[in-house]
Amino acid sequence: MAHLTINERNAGNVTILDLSGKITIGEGSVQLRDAVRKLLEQGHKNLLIDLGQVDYVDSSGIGELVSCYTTTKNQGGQLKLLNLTKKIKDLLSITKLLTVFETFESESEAVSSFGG
Amino acid sequence: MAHLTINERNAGNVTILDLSGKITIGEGSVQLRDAVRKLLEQGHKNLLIDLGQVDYVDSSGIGELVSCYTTTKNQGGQLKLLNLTKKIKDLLSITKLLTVFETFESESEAVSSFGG
Amino acid sequence: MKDSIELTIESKFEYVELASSVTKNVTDMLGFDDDTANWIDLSVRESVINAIKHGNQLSIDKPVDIKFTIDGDTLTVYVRDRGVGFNPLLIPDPLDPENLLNPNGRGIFYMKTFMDEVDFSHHPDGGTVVRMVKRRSVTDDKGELASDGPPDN
Amino acid sequence: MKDSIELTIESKFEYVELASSVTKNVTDMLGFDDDTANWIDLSVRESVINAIKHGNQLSIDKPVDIKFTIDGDTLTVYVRDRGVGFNPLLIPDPLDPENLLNPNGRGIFYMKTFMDEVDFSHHPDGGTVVRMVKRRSVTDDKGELASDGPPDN
Ligand SMILES: Nc1ncnc2c1ncn2[C@@H]1O[C@H](COP(=O)(O)OP(=O)(O)O)[C@@H](O)[C@H]1O
Ligand SMILES: Nc1ncnc2c1ncn2[C@@H]1O[C@H](COP(=O)(O)OP(=O)(O)O)[C@@H](O)[C@H]1O
Repeated sequence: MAHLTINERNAGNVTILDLSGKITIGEGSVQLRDAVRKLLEQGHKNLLIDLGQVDYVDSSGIGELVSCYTTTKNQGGQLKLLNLTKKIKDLLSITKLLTVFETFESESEAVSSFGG
Repeated sequence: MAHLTINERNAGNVTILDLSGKITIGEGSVQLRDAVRKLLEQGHKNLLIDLGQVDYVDSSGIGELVSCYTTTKNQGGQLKLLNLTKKIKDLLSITKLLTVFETFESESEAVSSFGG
Repeated sequence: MKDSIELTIESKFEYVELASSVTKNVTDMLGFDDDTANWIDLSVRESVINAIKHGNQLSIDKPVDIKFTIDGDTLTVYVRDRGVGFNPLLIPDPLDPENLLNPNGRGIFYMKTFMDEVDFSHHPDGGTVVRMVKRRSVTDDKGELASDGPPDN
Repeated sequence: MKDSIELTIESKFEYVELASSVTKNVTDMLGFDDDTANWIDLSVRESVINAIKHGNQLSIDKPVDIKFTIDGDTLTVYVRDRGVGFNPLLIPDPLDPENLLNPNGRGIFYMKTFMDEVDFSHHPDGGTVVRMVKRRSVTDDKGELASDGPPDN
């Protein structure tokens, strides 16, 4: 079941995407891409991705996070990450992506980091 | 993890074996055989096997139950079964072993069936 | 569209778990309901155990080949050992009153009960091949579970 | 004592799960700790995905062969596709600043990070073979590892 569930909610001017499941080649990656694309089209430019319930990510999933980050930035938005699991942190860290992504362990800190 | 855990306890003159895990070729079957043999040697002749927590049994496991039944009977004892799962009941039923084993869904009924 | 998955293991009982977990993946993909998947799993285990025990007689240098083919709603499992074979017509009937208390002899009976077809043949390069077929019935489709186990009599 | 397990799948991403579940069984048998087992699993998945995607280019008639050998504390995994191959020396370094935002190109890097050895060769009958080795260190041993599963009361 390479399935990803995405719930969207708002906190001020920030859209939080609560992901749960897997972000892997095929379904999970595609779902994430579509969700981010749709939000950007609707004008939501402050995106916070909560990875706390994501139990598996492969190199495609990491690549998809990078793609989403770039797409958002190119449209004048910001994409940040919340609640990295140990595994995801390791995967981002060894590919130097922790220097690229802004990551948070507290939702309120993450939300206020976007500015008013 | 083809592992079987066996806990023994007494209810009057009956020894109840609470099994949990799997009774399959190899470990599970051997453990059950050894436990029953040891109890018979120690003079416990009224044995009630609680299968409620057994999640997997194969034809060897069914065969082991039959062996234990025969060994106990040959030594003048009685071996009965408690809390059959649907799967175990099906496996016993289609091989006509429900006509051989006395089976119970209530522990107190099972215990009193051995007589005082 | 016909898919196939092949697994080769050595003749050790520890690998039965592995064959079982591949079986569970395959039955999952095909959408068998949980009960049916459980009985298919049992049948595969029994046939792999027989291949290891009776066929290869636990010679770890002799492999057991397990092949799953998926053709529409039909799962076929082939289990091949490297043994000398046997005559399936000569095995005792476990339901015969004189065999009821036999600790052995129920594996093939279970396989035949739970699978739609079971047959045995000699592999051209040696060894026995057990072929087992299970078709997914419409009611197995996830969600609409009609009890697929044997009737309780 | 050298054990081996072979699995052959078709070039569909759905079968990655299957390869993964066999991997988990094998790492379990060898007694790798959960973390190490997780990274071995990731490495096998990455190599199988590469075999399906880059090697066999999703031609479902081309199989992927996965072989596990267990030699004492050493697990070796071979993943063979039927593709034309590639030069691993020419793939871009994902840590190079200009590649950091590349959505692809991290699979082999992860494999090399998590496994003790990774190399690529041409199979004599065609296709690429990825060979990955992982040795179990003493501290991975199940018995030694106190935090390995809940204590039985
Ligand atoms: N692959 C095989 N190779 C040789 N003989 C077999 C094989 N499978 C089954 N048999 C024979 O058929 C008999 C019945 O098998 P089975 O019904 O599985 O019960 P059991 O394994 O408990 O004896 C076995 O005892 C064995 O003699
Ligand atoms: N089995 C293979 N056959 C052919 N080319 C491969 C194979 N594995 C990897 N490659 C090549 O190596 C490159 C890097 O692979 P990898 O690090 O896994 O990243 P990605 O798959 O995201 O591109 C691939 O883009 C591909 O060109």
